[in-house]
Amino acid sequence: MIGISHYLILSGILFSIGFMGVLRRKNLLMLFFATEVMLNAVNIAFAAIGNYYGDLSGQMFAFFVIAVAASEVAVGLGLLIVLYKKYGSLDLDVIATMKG
Amino acid sequence: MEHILSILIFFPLLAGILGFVVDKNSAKAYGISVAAVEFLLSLWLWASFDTTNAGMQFGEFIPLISQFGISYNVGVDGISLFIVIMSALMTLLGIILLDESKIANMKNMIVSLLFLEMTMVGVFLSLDAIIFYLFWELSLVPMLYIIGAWGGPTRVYAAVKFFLYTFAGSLVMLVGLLTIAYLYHLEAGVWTFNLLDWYQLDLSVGLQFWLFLALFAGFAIKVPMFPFHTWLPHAHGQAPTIGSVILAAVLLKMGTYGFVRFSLPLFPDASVQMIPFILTLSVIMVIYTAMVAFAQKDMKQVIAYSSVSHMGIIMIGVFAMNAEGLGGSIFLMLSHGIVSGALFMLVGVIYERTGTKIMSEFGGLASIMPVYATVFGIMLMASVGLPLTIGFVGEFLVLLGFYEVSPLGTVLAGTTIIIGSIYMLTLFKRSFFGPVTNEKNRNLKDLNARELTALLPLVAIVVWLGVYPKPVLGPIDTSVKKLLVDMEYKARTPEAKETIISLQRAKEEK
Amino acid sequence: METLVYIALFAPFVGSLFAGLFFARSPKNIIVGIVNPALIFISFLASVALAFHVAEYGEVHIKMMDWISVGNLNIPFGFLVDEVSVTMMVVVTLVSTVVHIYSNGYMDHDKSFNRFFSYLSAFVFSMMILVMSDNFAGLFIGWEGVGVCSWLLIGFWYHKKDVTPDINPAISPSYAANEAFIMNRIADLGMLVGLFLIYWNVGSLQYDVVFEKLPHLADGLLVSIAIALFIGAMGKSAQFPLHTWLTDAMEGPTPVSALIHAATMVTAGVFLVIRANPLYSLDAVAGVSYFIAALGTFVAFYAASMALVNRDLKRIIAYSTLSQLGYMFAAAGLGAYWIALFHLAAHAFFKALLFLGAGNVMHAMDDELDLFKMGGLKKVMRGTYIYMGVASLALAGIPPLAGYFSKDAIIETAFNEGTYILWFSLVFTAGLTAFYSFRQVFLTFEGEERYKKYGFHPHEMYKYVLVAMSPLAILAVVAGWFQETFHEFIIAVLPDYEMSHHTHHNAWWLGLLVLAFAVSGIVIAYKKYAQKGENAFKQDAEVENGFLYKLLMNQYYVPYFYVEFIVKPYTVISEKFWAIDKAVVDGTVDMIAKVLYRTGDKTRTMQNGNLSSYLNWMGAGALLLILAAAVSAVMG
Amino acid sequence: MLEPVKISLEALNLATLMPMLIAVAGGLIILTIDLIKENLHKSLYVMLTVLIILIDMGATLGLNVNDRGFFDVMLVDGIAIVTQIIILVASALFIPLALTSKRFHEYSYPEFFALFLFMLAGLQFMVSSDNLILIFIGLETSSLALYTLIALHNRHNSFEAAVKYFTMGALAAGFFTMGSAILYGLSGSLELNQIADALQARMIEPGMLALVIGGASFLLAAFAFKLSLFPFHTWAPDVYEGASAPLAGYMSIVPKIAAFVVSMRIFEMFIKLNVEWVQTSILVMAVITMTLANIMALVQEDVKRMLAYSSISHAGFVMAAIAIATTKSNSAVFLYYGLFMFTNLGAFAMLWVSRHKHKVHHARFDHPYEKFAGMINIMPMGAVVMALFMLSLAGVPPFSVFWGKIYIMSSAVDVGMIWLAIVMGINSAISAYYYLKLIVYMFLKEPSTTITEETVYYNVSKPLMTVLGLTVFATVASIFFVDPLLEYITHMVQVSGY
Repeated sequence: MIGISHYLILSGILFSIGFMGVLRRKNLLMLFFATEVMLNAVNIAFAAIGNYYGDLSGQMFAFFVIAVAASEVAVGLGLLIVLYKKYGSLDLDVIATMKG
Repeated sequence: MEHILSILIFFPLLAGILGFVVDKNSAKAYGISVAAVEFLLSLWLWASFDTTNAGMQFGEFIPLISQFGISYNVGVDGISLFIVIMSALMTLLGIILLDESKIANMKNMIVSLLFLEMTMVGVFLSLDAIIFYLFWELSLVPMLYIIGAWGGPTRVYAAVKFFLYTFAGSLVMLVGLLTIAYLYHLEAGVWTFNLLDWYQLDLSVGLQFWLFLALFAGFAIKVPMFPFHTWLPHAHGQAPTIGSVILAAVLLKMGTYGFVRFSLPLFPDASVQMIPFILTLSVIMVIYTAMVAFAQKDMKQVIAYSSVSHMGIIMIGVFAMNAEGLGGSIFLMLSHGIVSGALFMLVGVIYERTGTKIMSEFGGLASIMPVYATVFGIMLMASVGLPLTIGFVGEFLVLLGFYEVSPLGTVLAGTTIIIGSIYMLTLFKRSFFGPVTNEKNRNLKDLNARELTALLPLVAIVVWLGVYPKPVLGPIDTSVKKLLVDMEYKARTPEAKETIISLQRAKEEK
Repeated sequence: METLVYIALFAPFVGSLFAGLFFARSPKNIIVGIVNPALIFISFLASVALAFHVAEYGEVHIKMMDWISVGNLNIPFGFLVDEVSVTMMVVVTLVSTVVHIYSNGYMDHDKSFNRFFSYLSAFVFSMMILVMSDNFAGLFIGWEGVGVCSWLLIGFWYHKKDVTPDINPAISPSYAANEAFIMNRIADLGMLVGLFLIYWNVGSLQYDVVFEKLPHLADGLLVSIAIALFIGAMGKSAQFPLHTWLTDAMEGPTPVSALIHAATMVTAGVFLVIRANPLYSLDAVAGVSYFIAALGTFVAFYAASMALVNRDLKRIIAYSTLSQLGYMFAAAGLGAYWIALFHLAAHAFFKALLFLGAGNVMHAMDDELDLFKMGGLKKVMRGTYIYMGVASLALAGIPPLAGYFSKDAIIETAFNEGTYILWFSLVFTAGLTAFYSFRQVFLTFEGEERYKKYGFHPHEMYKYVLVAMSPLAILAVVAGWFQETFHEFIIAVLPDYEMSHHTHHNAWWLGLLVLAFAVSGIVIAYKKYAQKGENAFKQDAEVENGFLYKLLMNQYYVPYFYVEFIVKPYTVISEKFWAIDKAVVDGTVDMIAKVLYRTGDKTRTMQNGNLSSYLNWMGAGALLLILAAAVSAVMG
Repeated sequence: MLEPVKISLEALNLATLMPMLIAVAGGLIILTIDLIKENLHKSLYVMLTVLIILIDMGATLGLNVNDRGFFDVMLVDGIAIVTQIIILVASALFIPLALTSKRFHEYSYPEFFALFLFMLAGLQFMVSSDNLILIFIGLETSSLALYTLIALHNRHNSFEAAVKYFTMGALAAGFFTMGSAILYGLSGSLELNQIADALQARMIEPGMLALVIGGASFLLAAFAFKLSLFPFHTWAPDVYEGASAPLAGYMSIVPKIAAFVVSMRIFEMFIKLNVEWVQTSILVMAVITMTLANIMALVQEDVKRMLAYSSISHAGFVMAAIAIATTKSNSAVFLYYGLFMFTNLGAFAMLWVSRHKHKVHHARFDHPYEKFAGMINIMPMGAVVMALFMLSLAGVPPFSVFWGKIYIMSSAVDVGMIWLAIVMGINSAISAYYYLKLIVYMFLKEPSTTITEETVYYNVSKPLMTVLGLTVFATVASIFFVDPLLEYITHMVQVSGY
């Protein structure tokens, strides 16, 4: 029987994977993916907990997260494209003119 | 005249703001007239001052931030009265001494000076800790500008150092003030920064100790006490004459005044407890800086270090805990203001003529500029505390008063009359005596009318208050006695009660 | 009487202002030369009138106004004219008058003629305050005032440049002036401490109050007060070890030396001890008093010994002054205050005369001071020779001149007290005194005319100057005759001092002994220095290379010691302190700033612009938070 | 089967939504106008936006205190109202800065203003709710709009800034949601007040504290990012540098005060639950933030970047007040920001006034210190105004920031954290150095020969002068309005139960 803890563990693992992705990836696109993974990990947790409590608000949160993630992707990709045009690269080591 | 204190504070501010409009070439005349009016106002204040009243007079009270207990609260007593008058006087004379041909951007200078005057007068008149702090901090700004804009080669370093050092110390002081307010709040249930209310506050000895230290940080740097004095030589070394004059004459007094106004009455026990500490620092200040002064090559630095040395004597007087020493130290604040101000003016005079302040460049000035040498000599004698000059009265009283607290300390501090004369006479000998060594100096002009106008009043005061200090000492004495009575009443520990000699006890003994 | 007091006091002040304010910038003005002596003379007349008044009606005590009044301290400008102060007043104004007139001639060609008179009159004013004040603070005003005037006058020729000590031991007038001022300040600190002690234990600085309460104070306290005040006196009166300034002070114009450094100011210390006689005659401070006497005796001998070999006309007289001050202190220390005062007065007359005579010689010799370059001057300067001879006789204590009476009394006192070592030292010193005085006189006026070799063209002083000096000469002769009158006059305020029967019995041979010493001193001097021709005086290289000669010539190496062990270390330490101030005290402050700044520079590397590392920072932060959370949860 | 939802319109209490609705509607109106007629001058949009903000302000002021509405997710308590007022005032001061004399790319798009208004709505949602979902939505809406606004400046740096901000923001969003999920799992609710009750009941359970702290750390990480606390602050300097000066100034005020309110709601809940760890870590972060940012600001060569660090430092200052968690310290947060707003906006506006279209002074920076050298001789008024702002930021009385500073320091003293007050004092002293540095350049250095009034006053216009005038006035005259302001704020904070 798959219980809440399994879901939560899955969520935790996914979150960690996303987190590691954020930390390790140097490509901006991959970075965006990693954040999406993190958000989705949380979604699983919300859905599971909502189900556990029999409460709708968890799932509501999950829906909103999905919506926000979608708009994030929209904005993010937009920025990414402009950036690519300017720099010709998506490597984070290149996009580092401001420092100090 | 109900609002004379507010007028005294804000008239220079208003005049300063309006001064932006005044034409460049008339700026000096404008400055003189404003400063003269301010000086006359301060004299009027003296005239209408009730010399028999020891408490605060001409008080004004307007709540500003009532929820936090901050109010515009000013008043004057015998302790602050004369410092205010001196501030106004030194500003006036300083402006008179300004050389229009040498000072670029005279208008900015005048405006800054007028702002500075506001802050100086404000510091000495405020009775609300936050308003005091406000003026205290604000005074840094015009001074920063004056040093930084018209100073010597490393003026920016000196100006910034002056600002930051003082600023850092006063922020610690601010924490102390906030703590006192909080303690008062605990005790009385209301927030107030009113100093007169604070005087009622009864603090434990431990608290007094820490609060004393917090305030000490602010005041000691301003005084400046050893080892926090190093900003001063830089500031003086770089500042233009007017800047040094005001700095030495008035700004330094803010520190000692702070001790008198805050530390003593608020923390009588801690003050008594701290006497050895203060004494140690002061004695080092007196001897060490006097010796450093002796080593200087630059005339102005000698005067700068001598300032520190003399401030040490003032500090000792503040902690003498008897009317003689405390009154003497307040008088010494005035006399130090007049004398060191005048000495800086004099150095400025020769610097304007020759473009140098290095003593070895001079020699034999006495034969070229006899009047200059005479005025310098008089100020020098006042500086070394010759009787019948203004310098003696304060120094004598301070040492006399402090003898009761610590004979050994007094002897050590009293060496000031020896080493003080060593560096001063050496300075005078190197610059004024001997043959004329530098041919360039042979055609120097003696003091001109402008310089004499600025200096002769000071000479007159030096002699007048040296011979007849009573009109000034009287009100000071009255207020100081009240302060001591309050302190003794407030003191908790028997040692403090023992040390503080208020008049009451002296009478009882008799 | 008040008016007279004020006239006596303020006439010199008016003179000083008159010369100082109106003529400061003008060249020599004869009006100054007339008005100033006249004003001093008026002061003298007033003093004399007061003296008669005091003799008749007792002391005059007036209060002019309040000076300082703070707390319980109340110092008025009050003046007390009693027998002691009026004696001083008369002496001071008398000598001053003569010196003022004399200066007209001496400073004839000086471009700062007016300034000189201004200073000189200011000095008289200060001296009057010193002696007339009715309290210690007022005395201190005068005390410092004369110090400043002395500074101004020693350094009067400030334009002279510094030279090495082997050319001129005083280096330069301005140097000597500073030295004098600073040394006096050292003593002044002691004096101040004395005042503080008095104030805190008596509650007043008024003489009458203080002296009334003194006997009730603790012994230790009294001793402290006595020591402190005497330290003050040691400075002004140039007692060992604060004596070196006095010889260097000879850099000042000779009238100054006569007035300030012989007749008046240097006796202020003696005056103080006499003034404070109620203190010093207390049993509790007998030790201090004895020390004063001993020190005085020592200085009398010590100074005289240095005078034996010196070649400098003025320095010899300066040493002799020192020596005579020692005599005065000896008397005062032994309790013979009135004798001390008497010697003070007599000494003032003949020593001033001696100095003024020396001034004449200098004037004639173009300011040359080396005795070995003089000789045989009696031909051209007969008047001066007589004056200096009389003064020297008085100094040597040859009857019936003034010095005989006063000095003899002191020596007798020492005998009377049973302090035979002091007594013998004083007797012996009297012999030395006679020797060096006449060594000087003979080297100057008798013997070969060595000056010709050096191309000098000496000439006698103006007539009127010589006439002006005559009062001093007369007094140097006759002053001693009034010993008894003075005695009666003065014991109204000073404790009487009577010799015991034993001393009375021995008085005749005591006197003869002293006289014998003195006469033999003169005779030796004559033999050695006054001959002409073959026996004429020649410098003896063997003697001059001897240890003793060198020791004396170098003033026992005391100035050398001061330079090496005080002046130089002080300078070095000052420089060190300055270096420390810059490097350590200021350096710490700058260091704090620098450390902050460098930390900023280091820290900004974390801001490397790379998003990936930013994210890592964030991640690290989050992990750290969570880690801390875990730790704190486990701990908690 | 779900029950049919029966809710009366009154119970929804739509009035609580009015301010946000006005902002959203305003944004839509602007877009509509653009649809109808293109290429209208920016001044139209600016004035429209200002009008909308004013109406919004009216609606905000009309709100009832401590009102709930819209399924009880809206919570219009005192602090919500105060924050919205601060946000709106700042916005009203910000928008006219678009009316520069030189043309700048972003303002020609009506979308800029629409986005701005949407952002405003998002922020208003964020502050007036204690529901984590709504807070999240508000936060993200405003952030997404903000990223775009930054990018609209259309420069190399702006894109870089936007991307950095965006990516880190996304990570922070992950933290926020994770933290919320943990709290949700522990309490079964997403309403802060219910969470508090539930946690209170379960606090004694073993292991509970660890989980609560875990959730708190995620939330703390998320808000530390938003508030630019160390080590989550790294975006701030770059983003401020990349964004246009007014926007940078705006960012240093508005999103931060919004985040502060939310932090206050969330973290003080923990503090009241006696989770000491939260308080400690906030304090540690605050102290490190203010110190480190100060130290880094010392070495900056560019005024804007310096101001960015200074803003970080100020945020650290205020964050400490959150940790203190008394009514006084909470009031101090609003007082501080209410006063800081004028000064900081003014300072950034001064940079904006002197902004060139191209980087004429420095290869990288728009506002290197050298640019301001000798300004007192070229444009005295400008120099004096800038100096006033700098002094105010340094905490020199009687200028505005000083009052906020002492109020925070005083509240630290009140709870016995004198060390904190002293740290704040020392930090103020350090910060004075870099503020002074600018003053030194302006007043004490000789102007370089290439600088004339023209080059410095490049971008000036009447509206900018007006905004500057207002901010200067507020900075200088603050002593006279601190009293009513403080009274109002304290009242509002008190009724909100903080």
